[in-house]
Amino acid sequence: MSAILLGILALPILAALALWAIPASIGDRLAAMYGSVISGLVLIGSLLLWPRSEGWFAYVPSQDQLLREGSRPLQAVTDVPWIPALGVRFHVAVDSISMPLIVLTALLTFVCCLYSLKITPRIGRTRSLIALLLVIEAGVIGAFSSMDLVLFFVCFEIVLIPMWLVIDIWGDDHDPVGRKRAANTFVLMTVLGSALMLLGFLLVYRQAGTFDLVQLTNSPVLGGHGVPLAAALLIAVGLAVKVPLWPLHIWLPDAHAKAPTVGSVLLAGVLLKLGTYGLIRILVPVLPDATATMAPYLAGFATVAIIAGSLACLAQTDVKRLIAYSSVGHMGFIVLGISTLSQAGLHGALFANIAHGIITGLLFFLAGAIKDRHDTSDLRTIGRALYARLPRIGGLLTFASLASLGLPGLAGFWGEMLVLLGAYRPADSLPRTTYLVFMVIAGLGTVLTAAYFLRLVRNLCQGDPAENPASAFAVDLSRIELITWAPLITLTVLLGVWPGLLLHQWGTL
Amino acid sequence: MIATAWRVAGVGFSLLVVLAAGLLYGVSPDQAAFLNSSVGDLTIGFAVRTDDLTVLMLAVVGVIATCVQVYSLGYLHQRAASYHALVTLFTAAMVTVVISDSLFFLLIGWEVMGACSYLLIGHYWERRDARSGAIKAFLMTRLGDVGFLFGIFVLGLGAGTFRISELDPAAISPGLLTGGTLLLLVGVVGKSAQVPLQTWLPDAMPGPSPVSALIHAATMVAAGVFLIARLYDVFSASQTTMTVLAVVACVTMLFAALCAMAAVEVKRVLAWSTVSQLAIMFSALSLGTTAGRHAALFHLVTHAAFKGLLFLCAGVLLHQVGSAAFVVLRRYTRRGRLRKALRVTFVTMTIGLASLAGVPGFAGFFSKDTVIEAAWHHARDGSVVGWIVLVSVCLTAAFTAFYCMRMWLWVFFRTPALAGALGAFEDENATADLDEPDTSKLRDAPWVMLAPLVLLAFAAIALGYVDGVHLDWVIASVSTVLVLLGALPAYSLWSRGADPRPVLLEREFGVGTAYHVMFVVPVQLLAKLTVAGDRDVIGGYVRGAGRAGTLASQGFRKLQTGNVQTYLTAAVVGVVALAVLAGVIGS
Amino acid sequence: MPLILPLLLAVVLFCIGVYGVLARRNAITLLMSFELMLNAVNLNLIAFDAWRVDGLATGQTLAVFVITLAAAEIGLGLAIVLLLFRGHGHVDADAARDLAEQERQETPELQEKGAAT
Amino acid sequence: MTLTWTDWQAIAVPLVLAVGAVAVLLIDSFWRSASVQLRHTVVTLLTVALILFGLVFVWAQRDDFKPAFCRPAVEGPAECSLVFEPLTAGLWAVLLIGALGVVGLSAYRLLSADVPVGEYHFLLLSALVGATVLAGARDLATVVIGLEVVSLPSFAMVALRRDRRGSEGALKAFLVSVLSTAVMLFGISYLYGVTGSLYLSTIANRLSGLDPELRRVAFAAGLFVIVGFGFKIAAVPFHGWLPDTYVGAPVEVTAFLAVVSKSAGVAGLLVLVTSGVAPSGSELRTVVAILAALTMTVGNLAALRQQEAVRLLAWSSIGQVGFLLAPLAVGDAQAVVGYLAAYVVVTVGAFGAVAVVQRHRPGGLLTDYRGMVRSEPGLAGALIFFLVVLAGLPPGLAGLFTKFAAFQAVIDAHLGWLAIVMAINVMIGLAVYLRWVAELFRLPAEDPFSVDIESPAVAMISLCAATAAVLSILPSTLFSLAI
Repeated sequence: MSAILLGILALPILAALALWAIPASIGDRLAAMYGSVISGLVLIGSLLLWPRSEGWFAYVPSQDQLLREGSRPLQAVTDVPWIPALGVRFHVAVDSISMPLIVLTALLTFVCCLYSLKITPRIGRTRSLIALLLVIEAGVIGAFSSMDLVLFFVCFEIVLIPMWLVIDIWGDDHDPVGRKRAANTFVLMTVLGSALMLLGFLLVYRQAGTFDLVQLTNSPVLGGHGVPLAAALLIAVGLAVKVPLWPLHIWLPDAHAKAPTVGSVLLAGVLLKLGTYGLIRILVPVLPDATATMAPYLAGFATVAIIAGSLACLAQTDVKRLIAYSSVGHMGFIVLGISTLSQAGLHGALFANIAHGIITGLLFFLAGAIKDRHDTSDLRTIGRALYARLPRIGGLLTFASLASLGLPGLAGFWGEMLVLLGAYRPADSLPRTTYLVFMVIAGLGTVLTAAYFLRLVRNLCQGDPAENPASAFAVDLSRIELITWAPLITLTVLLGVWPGLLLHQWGTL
Repeated sequence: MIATAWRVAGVGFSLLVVLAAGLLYGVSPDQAAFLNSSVGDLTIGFAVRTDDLTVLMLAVVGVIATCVQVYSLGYLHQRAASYHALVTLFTAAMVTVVISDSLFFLLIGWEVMGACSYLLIGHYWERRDARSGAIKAFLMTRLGDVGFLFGIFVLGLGAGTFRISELDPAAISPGLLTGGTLLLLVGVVGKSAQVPLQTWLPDAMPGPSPVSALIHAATMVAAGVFLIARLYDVFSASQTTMTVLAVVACVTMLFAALCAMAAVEVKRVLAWSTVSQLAIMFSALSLGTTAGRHAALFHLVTHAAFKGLLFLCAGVLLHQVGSAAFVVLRRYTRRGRLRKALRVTFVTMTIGLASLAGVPGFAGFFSKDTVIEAAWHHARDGSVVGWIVLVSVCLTAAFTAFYCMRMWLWVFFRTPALAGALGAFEDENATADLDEPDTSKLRDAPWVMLAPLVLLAFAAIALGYVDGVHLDWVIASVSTVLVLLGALPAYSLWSRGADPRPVLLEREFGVGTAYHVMFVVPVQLLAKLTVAGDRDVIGGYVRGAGRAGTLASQGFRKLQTGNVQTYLTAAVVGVVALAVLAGVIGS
Repeated sequence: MPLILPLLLAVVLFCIGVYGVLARRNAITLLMSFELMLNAVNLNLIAFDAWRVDGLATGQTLAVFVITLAAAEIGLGLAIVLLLFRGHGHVDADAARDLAEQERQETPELQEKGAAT
Repeated sequence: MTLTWTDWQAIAVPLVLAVGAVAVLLIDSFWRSASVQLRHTVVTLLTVALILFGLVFVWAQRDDFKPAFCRPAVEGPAECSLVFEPLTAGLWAVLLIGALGVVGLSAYRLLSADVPVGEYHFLLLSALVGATVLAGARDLATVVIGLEVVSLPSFAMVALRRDRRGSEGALKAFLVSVLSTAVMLFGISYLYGVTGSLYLSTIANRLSGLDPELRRVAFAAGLFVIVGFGFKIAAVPFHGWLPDTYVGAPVEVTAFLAVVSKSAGVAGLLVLVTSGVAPSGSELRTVVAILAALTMTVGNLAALRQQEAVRLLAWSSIGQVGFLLAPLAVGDAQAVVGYLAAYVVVTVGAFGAVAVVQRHRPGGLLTDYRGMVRSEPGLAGALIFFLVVLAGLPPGLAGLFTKFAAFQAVIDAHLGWLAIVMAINVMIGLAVYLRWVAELFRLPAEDPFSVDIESPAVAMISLCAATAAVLSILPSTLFSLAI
């Protein structure tokens, strides 16, 4: 097991290095094929790792039980010292929380590589793009599987420069200044956030004397004030930049809008999850009391994010920006769920993580497809009546919008429902009335969410075809698009009708 | 090819529903749960059940859906694949609601219906009114659904289960019970277009007529009634909720009937009449008695038949004439052209309207009487709610007769009076009324469309007798009088060629505009504000930080004058400053 | 003699040196000012040594080192000043400003040769 | 009992280097019959051999403790002027590796023709002697001597090309340095007056039991000493000379200044702080912390808009010194040495890359680097890696972990405000380096830079890149330097 995990960590990196080592002239197609094979292997590997036991190590009552063979929910453990002088270990493992996210990462990367077989940014250089995607994949999987705070931090940072390059080089070729600024804002804000997060980790280390997450989870840093609170605050701020939580979300719309399609997909589908995963994996179990102190405020910001994100979407004129802002709202739901500290809320947050990854990935693919066909992502320039011009893509856009606005029966619903349920009954230590208010506001947020998605569908898909003639190059859904999107569509429906598929994994958190 | 497949699938599925209803008829009630998963101490999953209510609703849904699917074969020519697929999904969602024993499973069907209605109302997405009507429908029902979801939380957590069959009102504390049912009621109000969330239903009329039939007769709006009937134990345990329901229902039925009296389009009249009739069902439910529930369900069934029929008839008008507006239809009425050309339609529509108006002998008459009777019995027991319901339903009966009569006359008969009377339907072109359009090509619809009409017309009469006729002759005569009281003024106005429509009614009490001003405009403003805030405040800080960095950078570069003595001076000053600073920090 | 007197003198010397360094332009004068400062140091060292009398004569030893240092520095300093004179034709420290930050025309960062390859 | 005793092994490295320096000078002066090429090769090889000897020696003796010039103290253990201990070993290793890198950069055909080879290597070795002495010094006289022996040859090296720019750069560095020496000596004289000793350990002992009246004097004296070093390592506000001098000097000399000279200053300051002149809790550490915050902020900010590669590196090296001063302010030798090691390796590499480009594009603008990822993928890749290490982001894990150690030291010392300033500076620093990296990826306006790179440069840069890569994978090596 641990060999598989190490394999899926190392394979993308080595493959990326190998890809750079071979001459640039190998051709884009071959590079994409190579990337598809590698990421396909990683996907298979990650599926092999799918946990067979339930539960989460955090709530295993005692250390003994944790270490007893067979009942240990942590799988594929590799734990070797790395930098003894700093107390850093190379400790990776997976459990039922990280596993779905790892599979999601592998899936989205695979899909992105497949997509690049046929559809690549105009600037070319697909070889480097594929290599960077693989590096990002390795970094994200590393972050999801690391059981050491510093290792998590390192993996958290690994993705930054590749993502910066992806936005800066392959981004919107109409707006070089804008894409440069977007890339810089993204990378600088994230770096500042992660540096603050590191300070929080170090405070934890000062209190607990270890960076090891398993140990920290089993004997958390108690106390809701003073140093633990400072640590929790710093970690929360660092992760909130990544999530991104209002008002630290400002990098997100630009980054998404300017990134190439595959960049947006990975950014929204996977990278944002690092933040929420960190909150669930690190903040909640390691600093329980401080998190409880902070949770109402976190929930407040999350609620504002839901409303502000949705409102901002209502006034967007750019389809990619709109979807980006919708992520702000959705991630707000996830943070709200986490900050309820309740079973339902955490389950909801975890579920919404996956669902958002799949659905927003699909949405960005669709937005990319529309953008490629019209050479712009501005709603007014694209025109209306996509149903008439590109009926399949228009239909899929409607489907994805409905999924994203949380229609029951599709994946988006369960996460948000559980989050609201969590807010209805938050953990005992939290002020219930406050959370009820948040719940109601968040509930209204879902209506706003519906409003902007319907507005999007109305302004893009519907309309009089006579006034919006088809452009010459607009071809409906191509085969590669269908192939790459099919898994996402399938999962959206599957998780919608069978949420137990994931919820079952988590058992009692 | 795909369209044909979906056509077959659609008809087949609705027949399957009918078949299922037939098979399940008489089977003892049962439940089954599946795909459960536990979240903490809660179980989230799916469950189905079967009992009399399920069978009844399955039958209604199945029959109406079959009629609609078959009718659509003739009605719809463009984008048939997506249309039939969505209608099928719509039906399936309603079936889900009907058979569900899990609140979440029910919610899935509940909201998928909303989505399907959105997509179907927006079927003619080229049209502006269809687009906005669709959005309105979805958003208003969604708003109600949020309350519905919260209601599920309250009840589910209060009872510790999300299974409907396990919801025991005695196990839930009274406060939670009231809160939970009130929240569910919000969802019901949204779905069934009751006041104050009533405006979406009339605006949903640009959708294809068969879809309107489906929405109004068997699915979507009926789901609200069904839900309360399903959770009747829980609802009736909360007196407050029932009172609220009664008030909402009474206000709605009068409001909607009044609006229907001034509407100038067949489908809009029918839409308002649906709202009004649903309110009658709710008022029956709000009595909290077994008789009330029975009356409500009885009315639900008959209403499904005649309202489905009416909408399909309106569809024929639209299909054959091209419009359902009074002003257009009137042009075809010279020499009874319309009713001669569309003979089947005319007859079935007359039956439908008679049933709706409650003409004795038709199904609607019997079901409405059951409601009045239940209300009367309740009122006689000293219930204020009963009295309110009784009075409202009686008034509504009269109003209903008025607008049915008005529509029937104006659509199919030429007024004997001269044109130009008060409020008569005038075109912009005054002489247009005199030109008779070319009616030579006016034919009745193909048989696939007429067959459902005939079937439903039969049902609109026969359903009144399936329950066994047990009339309270006093009530029957009172209601007959009420029908006459309503119908006669309509006739008299028509014969004088006048149709006075008070502005207030014509504008539907200005609710739509008020909502626009109260909600849509502020939200749009807020949206602009948010974007501006993001750009100028939060973004401003970020940009400001960047600019500050740049400026500082330029500043430091300026300081780098190249003069070594400047550097030395800075250093000496720095030493002194450092000493002071360290002293300050140290002490 | 009280300790304070040589110390005061040293401070005065040092301050004169600092003033000279900051205020004079001629590089040679600057070097002389440095000499003053170093000599202030020497004075201090000797005075403290005489006050301490630790038997190792640490202060005096260091003073000798400082004198040597000063010689070396001045030697090198004069060489550099000579070089400066050869290059610039003067020995004004504040006039040698070739290496100051150039106010370059801000090159547009994105002046690229088209976006496409 | 002897008056003083010396373990000669402790001073073997400086001694050998000094003798070697003289030898180099003699060879160059008296072997005029040989061609320049041959002389250059011989001199370079000799220098490399000397440095390698030093490295091997340090490696072999890394765990030992060897004092030199010791005498029995009145109270407590013996007082020594120079000590070889694990910390010294670490510092020497860093200094020698840095010097080796610089020598590699100045190998044949890399050094510009107008720089005299013999003098150059002689001065380099002399400065290295000073640096090693400084890193081992345990009394203030030795510190001063060591510092001067590092400084004076450096100025000579700056002016070695004998041109306008060189002389101006040298003058600036010289004037500032002399002022700093004077200030430092002034401080030392008071420190001596207050404590009556020049031995660091004795001073530390006596400072703790000092009369409160004198404590102020001691503080001022300590401040002067630190300020003296502040000039040397170009901490803000004593940094003015650095950008001008870096730009004025030949690139190899700039590399030397940035690597060896700067490391020597840091080493000296580290010795002072850790040996007790600024014990924990003293205001002097606060001073260093303030200096750290100021230095990193000003350095990084000023680097933000630079358009010349060398000037950018100059300012960014100021920023890096700020990061070095942070763990120094809390006396964490391990973090300082680790940071220094990573800094030295990648700075040599970066200057190597700059030297290569500068030789063919003398303008030295950042825009000259456009398109290098395509035209010179190897060089560009290495340069990106060096910059990323400097920024402290993956894949430059060496930089990341050294910054991490600095953060850890600061957090452990409860200096929250400094940690926050550092966090902000990580961001600014990243912005600085990413600007350059972005240029490498941009499409150039004219032909991109592309040449046949000299093989010594290839070797040198690859060596640096390889070392940095190894340090990135095994960062624990960095922190085992000074245990």
